[in-house]
Amino acid sequence: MLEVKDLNVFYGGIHALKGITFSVREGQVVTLIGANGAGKSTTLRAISGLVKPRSGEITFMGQNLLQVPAHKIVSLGVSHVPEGRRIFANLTVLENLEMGAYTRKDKNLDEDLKRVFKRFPRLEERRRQVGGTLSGGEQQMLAIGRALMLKPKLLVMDEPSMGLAPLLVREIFSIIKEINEQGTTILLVEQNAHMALSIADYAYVLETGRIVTEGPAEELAKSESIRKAYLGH
Amino acid sequence: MTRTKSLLKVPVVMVALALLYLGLIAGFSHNPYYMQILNMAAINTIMAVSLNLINGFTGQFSIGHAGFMGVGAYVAAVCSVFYKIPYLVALLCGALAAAVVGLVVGIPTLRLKGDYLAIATLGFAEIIRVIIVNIQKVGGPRGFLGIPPYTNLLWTYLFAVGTVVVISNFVNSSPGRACLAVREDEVAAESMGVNATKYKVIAFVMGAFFAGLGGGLLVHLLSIAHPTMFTFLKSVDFLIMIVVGGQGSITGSVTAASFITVISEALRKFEVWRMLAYSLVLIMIMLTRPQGLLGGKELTWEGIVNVPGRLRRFRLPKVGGGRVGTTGH
Amino acid sequence: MSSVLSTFLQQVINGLQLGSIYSLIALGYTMVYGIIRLINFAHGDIYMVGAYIGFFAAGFFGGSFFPTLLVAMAGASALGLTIERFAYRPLRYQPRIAALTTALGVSIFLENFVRQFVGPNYLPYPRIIKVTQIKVGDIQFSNIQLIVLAVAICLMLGLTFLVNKTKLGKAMRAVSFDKDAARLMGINVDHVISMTFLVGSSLAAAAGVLVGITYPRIDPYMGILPGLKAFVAAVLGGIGSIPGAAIGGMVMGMAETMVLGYMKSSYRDAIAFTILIIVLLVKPTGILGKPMSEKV
Amino acid sequence: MALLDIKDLSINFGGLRAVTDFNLSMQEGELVGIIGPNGAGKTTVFNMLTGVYRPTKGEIFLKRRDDSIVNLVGKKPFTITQMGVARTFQNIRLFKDLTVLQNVKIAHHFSAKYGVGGAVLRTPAYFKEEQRIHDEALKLLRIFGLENRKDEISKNLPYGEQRRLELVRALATSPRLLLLDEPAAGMNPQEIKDLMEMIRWIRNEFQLTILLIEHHMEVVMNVCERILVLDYGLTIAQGCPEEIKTNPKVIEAYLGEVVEDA
Repeated sequence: MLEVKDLNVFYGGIHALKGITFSVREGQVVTLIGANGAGKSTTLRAISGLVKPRSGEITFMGQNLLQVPAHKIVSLGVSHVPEGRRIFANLTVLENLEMGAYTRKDKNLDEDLKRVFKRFPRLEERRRQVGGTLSGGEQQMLAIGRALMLKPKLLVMDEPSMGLAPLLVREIFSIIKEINEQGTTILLVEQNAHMALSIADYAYVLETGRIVTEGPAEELAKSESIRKAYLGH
Repeated sequence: MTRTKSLLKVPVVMVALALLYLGLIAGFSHNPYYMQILNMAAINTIMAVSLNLINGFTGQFSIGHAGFMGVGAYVAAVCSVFYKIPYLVALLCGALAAAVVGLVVGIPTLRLKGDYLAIATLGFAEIIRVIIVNIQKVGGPRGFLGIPPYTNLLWTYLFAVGTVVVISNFVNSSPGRACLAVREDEVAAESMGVNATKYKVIAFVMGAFFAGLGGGLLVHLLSIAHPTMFTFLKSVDFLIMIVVGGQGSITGSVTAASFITVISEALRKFEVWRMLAYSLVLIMIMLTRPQGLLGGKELTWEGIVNVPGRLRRFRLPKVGGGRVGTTGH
Repeated sequence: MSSVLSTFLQQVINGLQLGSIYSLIALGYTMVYGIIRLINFAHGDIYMVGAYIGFFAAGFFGGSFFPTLLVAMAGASALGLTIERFAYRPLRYQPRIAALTTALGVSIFLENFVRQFVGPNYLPYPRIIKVTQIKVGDIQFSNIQLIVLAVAICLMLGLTFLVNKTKLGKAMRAVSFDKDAARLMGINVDHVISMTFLVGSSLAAAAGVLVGITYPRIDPYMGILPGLKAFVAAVLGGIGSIPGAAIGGMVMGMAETMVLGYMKSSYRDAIAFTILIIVLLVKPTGILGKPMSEKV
Repeated sequence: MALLDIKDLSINFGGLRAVTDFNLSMQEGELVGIIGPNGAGKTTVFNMLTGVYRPTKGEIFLKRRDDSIVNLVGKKPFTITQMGVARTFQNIRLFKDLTVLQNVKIAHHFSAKYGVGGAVLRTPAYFKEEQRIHDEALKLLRIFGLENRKDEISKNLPYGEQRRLELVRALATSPRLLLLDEPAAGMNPQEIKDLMEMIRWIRNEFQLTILLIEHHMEVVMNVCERILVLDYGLTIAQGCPEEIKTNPKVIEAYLGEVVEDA
């Protein structure tokens, strides 16, 4: 579904991604894990068109994404839940969700709203509240709900566990698993490696802009290399 | 080592400047109109260099420089007409008055981040104009006539040189570097122990002081002060000078001030066309070289000598060239 | 009714009329600032150009008001779009000072362009609407004043609807809050910014036509002072806030009318900037503004 | 008395509790690390220490050179720097368009013993101080191998040298407490190794007390004597590297491994 080939990204003089190659197959949950600064978010930003790679290829369902501006990538069915959630704090919960469906041509949002509210009842209670007044966990739910309003083919998630209490992290991850089971392909970037591996099918480990290890998530979860990459022992 | 070198430089430069001055006198004194243009060029140099201190070196955006010029002009004129105060003291009074006004305007606005300074300086210049128009004693809307014509090329020239010396000395010192740091990154500057607000105020007040000086020189040159001499459009003239000369380049300001003064005189008959051309030049420079023609670079003898070589090299990397600006936010 | 009171009420009506003009201009300032953090110095000149387009349109339409107004709004919108596209967009990732200088350049260009090609002198505005005086008790006002107020209120209500209820309006608010996040929603940020200029410019043009019919003369420099005052109004209301701009404009108009009514008329231009200095000293975020802090 | 004593430091951003009851006491010469996942509030702690943010609650006591104690809460960032607290930034904030040497000289700004008058009039004090600042800046650049880069515009330096320059600049303010915000970010393993050496070395050489934020566990575990772990604004663990490594709460926060008792 998504193919990334030999991707190179520079920020000023910094070589942030040094030839990353990976792929995501339809129906899978694929995770990119690695320490901060390894280039995980940069990879996602390149896929969504927010940063322009210097070289490489990104193809999504046969289409070359490098030629497509960011706002058009969304209408191809790629929804990105950004790091730090980035909800619109000045818009109400309902309006935030409507923004998620911005590119959809059909006017029939009610059903999808109902679906999102069913999954996140807290959001329905707070539908008239502005986003800025939500708690961290609620904001993350809103960010995911907002992305789901697109009915995406590929859901790209950047550190959904960031800044959340362990209990909430577990809740969010079980939701991600559910979303995948209902047919959405997921590319997940996570620092919380164990959590990510527990729901992923396949995983890539990034270290300073390179993929150093890859394999089925289950195998990686057992391997010592992950532990070492993270905890240094 | 640096010190001896710079000490040697001083007399050399002094002699060169004196010769230049004598040359100008010899060349143009037969024609009062040319003398006038030389005087204006010197006054505009004072204005441009002092505005560059605020906008180019400290990174603030003042567009009310003519307002300070107006304060200096009227205060100096009042001093010499009503109180018969000696010329140089009157000029000093005008400059000090402008500096005080700069302090009053600067303290509330420079604490704030962002573009408030632009609009505050503009508004302040307008208030000054309204106040002047309402003071009958200085002629109100009719203008202030009968100011003794004390200003001559000697004074404008000396003060222009003095302004350049003072401001370049300031910029090449620890307080001056603090201003540069504020321009580059206020948060980082504070983390280096620089009191950002203080240096913004210092630069702003110094700029206002020299603008006031320029105003005093101007009205004692023309023998008249008029509220329309210090409007927003006048401020724009100075802004164009520093944009053309390069924000943060003193030699650039001096060159551009002189050049633009002469060009403006030449185009006096085509006033509207001149303004149209100015505005287009301003926009084009910003679109292609946002930090001005020279950027923060200074003209040096070595640089000028090397120009042919540099031009040759300039042609090659045309791709991606031109936009050297930082990608600020 | 005592004459003191009736004079005062008279001034209030005049203040509302002037305030309507300032509010309409201030809205454009505040919208543009809110979305790209740029003080669009050329905004006052778009108002001026709007008034000129109205002037010629009135001749063409034989003086009917609404076609004149609409044509002026459309023409100014096109101008606003052009300016944004060619002068501001290329500078979006450059230091702010570059964009400010460019805005200043555009402002001077427009003034001198109109001056060169239409003429430097005052033009008498066509009497599109016949003036009739209306008297209620001791208070007298003209139908023009009512029309100005009514048109301004309608436009502001329309804008409120646009911003709060339509997809475009929501996108505008989203873009002003977080451009990257907006891109991730599939919002074409450049397009939304263009639309913001379009809406802001059309409101300014409406103000231009309204001023034309009220004080029936226009000139190439008519935009400078009202533009500045409207900016002050936007700061007073809280820059970036749409209701703030409306309120700020009204307060500004009122303050100026009161100075005219009770003090020396030559001080009218100073009041705006006195208000500005006071706002900056007391509450820099304005009446409805929210503080913006920088992320470190 | 400790050099730094932080008591119940808390801050809210629009209702979100970014940091809650952060406590830390540091003796002179200590090297302490703060770790925790992204968004745990680490940089926010630094921003409160340096006066960029004003805490909602709590106190920060610093022992000054003359042994007097001062509360840093409410002080401006530049005052705090002048009192001997220097920092680096997570996302490098050099004075991009200035030269390497100018960057370092700015750090000497508040120690210069002449003012605007001295600058304009070029008094003897000006020449003396400028010479001193010049020499001291060069000396520091030499120590860190940047001397031959002194006239380079700082934004043109390669990433690693930019990081080093930022460190030099912080050291030039002659701090007693140095705050390092993710010094290893974006570095490769070899660079990280050198960095760890360097951190230990500067601590001894400049007699510093160092507090550092880091994601690379390796760095923290090898360099720091004591570690604090933050998660969603709360301090969830504290201790020597060995204790932290085996602390189930930390493992959970980092790896998300569910530990038996959960």
